[in-house]
Amino acid sequence: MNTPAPPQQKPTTVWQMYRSIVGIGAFCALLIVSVYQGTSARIADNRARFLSSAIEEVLPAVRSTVEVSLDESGSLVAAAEAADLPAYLGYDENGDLVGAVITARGMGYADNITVLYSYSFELQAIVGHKVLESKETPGLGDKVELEPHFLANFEALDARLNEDGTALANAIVTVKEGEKTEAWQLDGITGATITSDAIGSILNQASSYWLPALERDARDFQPPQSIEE
Amino acid sequence: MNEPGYWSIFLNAALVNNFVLAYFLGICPFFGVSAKLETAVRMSGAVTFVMLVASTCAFGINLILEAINAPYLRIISYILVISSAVQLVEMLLRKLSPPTFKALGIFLPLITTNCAIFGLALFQTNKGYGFTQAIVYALGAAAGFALALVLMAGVREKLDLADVPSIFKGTAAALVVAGILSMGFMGFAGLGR
Amino acid sequence: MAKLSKHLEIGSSPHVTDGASTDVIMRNVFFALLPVTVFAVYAFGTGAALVIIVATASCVLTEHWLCRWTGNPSTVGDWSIAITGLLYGLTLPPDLPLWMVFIGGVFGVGIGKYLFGGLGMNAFNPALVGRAFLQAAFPQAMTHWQVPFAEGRFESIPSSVMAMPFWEPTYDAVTTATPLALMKFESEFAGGRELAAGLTSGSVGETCGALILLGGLYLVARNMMNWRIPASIFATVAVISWVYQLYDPTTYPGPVFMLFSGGLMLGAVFMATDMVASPITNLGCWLYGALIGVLVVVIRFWGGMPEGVMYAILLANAVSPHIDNLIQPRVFGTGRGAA
Amino acid sequence: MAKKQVNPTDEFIKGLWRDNPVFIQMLGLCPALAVSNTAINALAMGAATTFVLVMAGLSVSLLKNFIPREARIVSYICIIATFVTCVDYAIMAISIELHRALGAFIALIVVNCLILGRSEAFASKNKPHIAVMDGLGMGVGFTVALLFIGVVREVLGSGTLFGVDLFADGFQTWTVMVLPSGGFFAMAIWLLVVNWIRQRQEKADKQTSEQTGEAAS
Amino acid sequence: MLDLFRKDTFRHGVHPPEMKDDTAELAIRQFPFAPVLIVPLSQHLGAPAKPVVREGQEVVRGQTIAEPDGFMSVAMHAPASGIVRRIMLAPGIMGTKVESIYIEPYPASTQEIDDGEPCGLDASPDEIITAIQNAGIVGLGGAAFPTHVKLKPPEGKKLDTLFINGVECEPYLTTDYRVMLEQTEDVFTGIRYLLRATGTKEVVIAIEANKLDAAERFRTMCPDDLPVSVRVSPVKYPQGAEKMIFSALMGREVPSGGLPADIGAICCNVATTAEIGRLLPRGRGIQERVITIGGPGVRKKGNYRIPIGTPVRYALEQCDPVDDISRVFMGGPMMGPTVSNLDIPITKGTSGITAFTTGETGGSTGKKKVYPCIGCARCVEACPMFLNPSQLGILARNEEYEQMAESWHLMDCFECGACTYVCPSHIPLVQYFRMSKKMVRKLSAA
Repeated sequence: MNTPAPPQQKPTTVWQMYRSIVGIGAFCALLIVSVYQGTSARIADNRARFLSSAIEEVLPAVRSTVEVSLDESGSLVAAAEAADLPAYLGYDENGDLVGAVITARGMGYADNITVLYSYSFELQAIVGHKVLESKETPGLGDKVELEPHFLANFEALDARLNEDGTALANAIVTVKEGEKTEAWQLDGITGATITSDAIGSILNQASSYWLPALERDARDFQPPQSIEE
Repeated sequence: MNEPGYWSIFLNAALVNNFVLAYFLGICPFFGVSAKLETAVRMSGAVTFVMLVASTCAFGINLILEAINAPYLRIISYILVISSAVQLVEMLLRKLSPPTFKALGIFLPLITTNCAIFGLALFQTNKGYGFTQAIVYALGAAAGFALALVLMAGVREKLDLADVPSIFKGTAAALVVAGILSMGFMGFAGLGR
Repeated sequence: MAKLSKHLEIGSSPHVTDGASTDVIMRNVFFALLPVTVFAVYAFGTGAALVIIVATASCVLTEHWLCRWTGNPSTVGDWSIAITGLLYGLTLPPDLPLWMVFIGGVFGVGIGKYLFGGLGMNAFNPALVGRAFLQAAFPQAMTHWQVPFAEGRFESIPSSVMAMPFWEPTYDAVTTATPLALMKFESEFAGGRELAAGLTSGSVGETCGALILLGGLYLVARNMMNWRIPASIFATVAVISWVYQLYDPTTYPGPVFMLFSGGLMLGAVFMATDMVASPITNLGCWLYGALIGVLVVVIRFWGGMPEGVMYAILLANAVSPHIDNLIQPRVFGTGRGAA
Repeated sequence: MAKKQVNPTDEFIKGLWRDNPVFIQMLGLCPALAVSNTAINALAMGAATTFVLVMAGLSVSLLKNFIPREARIVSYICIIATFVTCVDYAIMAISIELHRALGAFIALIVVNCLILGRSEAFASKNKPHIAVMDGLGMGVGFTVALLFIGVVREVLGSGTLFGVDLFADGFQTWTVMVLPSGGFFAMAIWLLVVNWIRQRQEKADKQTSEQTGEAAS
Repeated sequence: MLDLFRKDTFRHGVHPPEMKDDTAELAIRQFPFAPVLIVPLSQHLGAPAKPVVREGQEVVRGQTIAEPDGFMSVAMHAPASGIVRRIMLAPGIMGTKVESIYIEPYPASTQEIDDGEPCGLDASPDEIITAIQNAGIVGLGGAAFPTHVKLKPPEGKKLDTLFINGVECEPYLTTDYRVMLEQTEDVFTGIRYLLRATGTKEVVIAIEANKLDAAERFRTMCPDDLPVSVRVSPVKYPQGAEKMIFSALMGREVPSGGLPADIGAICCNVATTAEIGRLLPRGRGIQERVITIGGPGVRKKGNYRIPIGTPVRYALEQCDPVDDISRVFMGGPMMGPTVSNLDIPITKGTSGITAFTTGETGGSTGKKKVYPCIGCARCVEACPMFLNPSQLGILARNEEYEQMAESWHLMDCFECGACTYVCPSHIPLVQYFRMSKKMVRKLSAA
């Protein structure tokens, strides 16, 4: 009703096309790049804060971390670039190694679960975990973060290596609720069996990958200069 | 560490985390064309096709973007490249196979800038899938989309003939059916392990 | 003659019917469920009785009220809603809080039946819609099982049943695991006799396979149920599980266990056969049953849930319109019949 | 009836109810369902979408004489994608947690048919200040709709509102509400309410028009 | 081997109570003349006949009073000697008015009949066919399709089997049964005429298992030179439909939308055959027919040879109707159309008059509460045409007529009513289909 009659369409010249596309492209590029530049510092800051708060949750003693990775021969090196599932060595305020923080992922009930967990060199045990990402059924699957008796598993979940230090001495497994008999067993959650099982197998898998190298190399590991504060 | 197998990727995308019923992606065409079975089937074909194109494009662009270290260009380049690739394919299709174009063509403009397609591109990048994995993922997503669409169409065709209360006609009915289907799909949880 | 001068009725042929009536069929289905109900109350006590009563009442009242509210005559009289209510009650755990029972009933009937246009048009089985909603909404409460034949089950009401609306229930009864959960997570298989006789734990009405079968046989004998659907489900489930058992008997249970555990019996006999949501042709029914069977086995063996019957039937309900479209009776004088 | 003059306030108001993007036009359902599991997410998503709507509307309206008709769609997509990228980074700069919660759906604003639709149908034909008001109205309407859904889902699904515990301990949460199916149901129930109100309005309108008609005759 | 298990019947169908015991043993009796006889000019499918008498003209019983108007038409004969009072529109069974000849019989009108030109068995097929047309013979089973039209198959179709339909599957009706018992010879004569007219080589007499003595009678009395076999089918409705007979006894189905001639078959009602055998040698036309007047609404039930044109009211009055008579229909209860006006005449297609009382119809379709379709599939199990009445019913309610015809074979329905009979929800399915078929015809004509 209130739209005016369509104006006479003038044929668009090539120049107009170029002008508009290049113009808009330039405008967009300018905007994106400036926003990226303007926010990148804060984003990096945010990320670091997020990571350190997560690490603090699983390994409170840590004051600084360094990201590490395994090279082709399986020995510990400083990470060259940000990994999808990074692992960190954690140092206390004196710069002494207190533990490692490992990100691990595995299939849960509905989708991947990503967890961050901490390993204490002193206890040779897993001492904390935090679920970073999960699509588990709320109310059931998220019990692995809330259920006290499940969290009690992480006072010291035995993750000792075997004698030659190549593998875990005892595989970490989840058992039925109330049937935990050994230190390397996870006391499961009735009603969230799959999720608690998944946590067990994720820990087991990631530990088998990281722990031999960590135990062997971490103590002698020379952190590169730039230790994140 | 543990790379998911192809079968697991497929099942996850198709059933467990169905694009429509679990991620709400592609809801607009889902409600728009699910009223009749025939259009639903043809739409599914078109979506499968575009998803494959988009998956391939996204994989390629991501390689380039990582090479030049410009993640901030991801959104704009994905959307531009995917929509132009689909248009190119559309033109090719019109030239090479007019019958296919006739069957699928009218749906192509509808889905070039569709959240299911774009979401697929983003998710496969976020999950860090390789090329074959990305293709399997696209196939799974398309199969899931088609399944949801076709199931929906059957129920809605039946609903068309029912004495549905007037406030329930149209999208409200479609939403409820989608909700019930979504509950049904919860049964598949845990399959893609 | 005077007697021929009065007005005659007009009505087109046929002027006779065989006397069958929908409400009679529905009433019979209801009666066929009664033995199962009585056994359920006997096995699980007052809690189960309250759950069943509230479930039935919530469904019936919801339908009645919705009809009234929209100014239509109440359709409670056709008995279909009573079946829905009773079936719904039979699929719930015996110590489910009554307020949850009520909410599921209202949801199942309101959303799953009424909005679809009432009896005859509900694409999904309303009892299962209600149950699926509860399963999704209150997963803990819906997977909380009571020991059957517990001491003193008639003397007291389980505290969880009387939980305050919207508040988490507290449980006082001893909990146990269903045979399916034991199968899934412990690889323990209950014996066939135990399962058939209803000595195991589970939903209120799903435990006693023998009585369910009896009810089913009664309905089949009275031609009030399509026997092909349960037959097809049983056959599919039995064959697949038998093959897998041969392959790996420690992980996969055998056919007897699969048939009599969980809600398979109740689902196959009373829910999959819901005439409205199942296909109309016999071949269609075979296919529909096979689909349910396959889905049940897939979900039970490889899915995350121990039980899959509910999901299998809901999904098959959604497929049923397609089966009806694809599998049509071959019209006389067409196809191979045409000379 | 026919108002020739376009009033910016009207353009703002119509997005709230008469042309509500979610409940009436059924646009942007994907984010409306996906990120409405908590009120905070709904609000953030609504704000982000509103921002993009307004900025895209403004830009398109300003550039409408500069953009030739043939390059229209691609230019619009380009502009929208730019602003979405900006929002994406802005949210990351504000809070990583929020960015995690919204996930890919921030990026998916770019394919929200609402934005392209408004740009093409409205902004490209109207003056900047009116386009901004329209974008703002649509955006606020979208946000309000998301918030409605989000509040229901959060209160029932988590027992909280904007992250604040509403009930005493022991409230039984309705898990289904934070699941996908709960999204469908919550939206469907709001839609039923909206349809019901609209039908009553129509009936009332008809009655009043009949009455006035009778009075006139 | 399979033949051992093959029953001579069709698939699906229903088993309504037969209700034939009241009249089955009652021999055919002559019915008196009504004070006025109304002979409609269109008692058959096709073009109405052309009257050849004037108002006020005197006619003799058996005299031709109307001539066929074209091939799809048959002649009419005076049912009684008397005076043509009127030629005007009279109410017909379908509620529409049809041109009719009102004849007032002389009080002293005898049963004497005016014989015409006889047609012998030595006549050529075409002569026999013309004679049948001029004798006014139509299908007496109820459809009233002109018999001579059936005998002339379309070019290129060859007929090889002649079926004589003595199934009479409608409850209450016993006319065909009585005709078979009492006019056995006429039936054989009729068969000879039909064989000569059509050139078929084989004759099958189809009978249901509740009329075994008729079958026995045919078997024993059959002349040796006739290629007749008598086949007995189990009792089932609608066995009497010709498509069902072919499928039951030949194992062949008439193609959808096709003719019996497409499978080389032709079917004639046994009463029609008997009339051919009775009338042709004497050169007469149909001026009366055998009907069953029965049902709980009348006390003097029986099988009567009744003059065409007798008003239903007169017929009922003669049979002592009961007080609470509530519904009267022509033919049997499965397919018989209701009589809304008792002044309509009995025509050639009327195989019976059945009267129901309130006790009967109170429990009948019209009064019962209609429930929604619950998809119980009983109608699918009943439909002899293998249609899906459930789906068709839902579509009919939504007025999706085109979809019904195109995707769900609505036009194949021959309205046997089996679906309505079994429907537990009391949905008037066949009633819907009749209406829908009309709508489809209207739509396709438009």
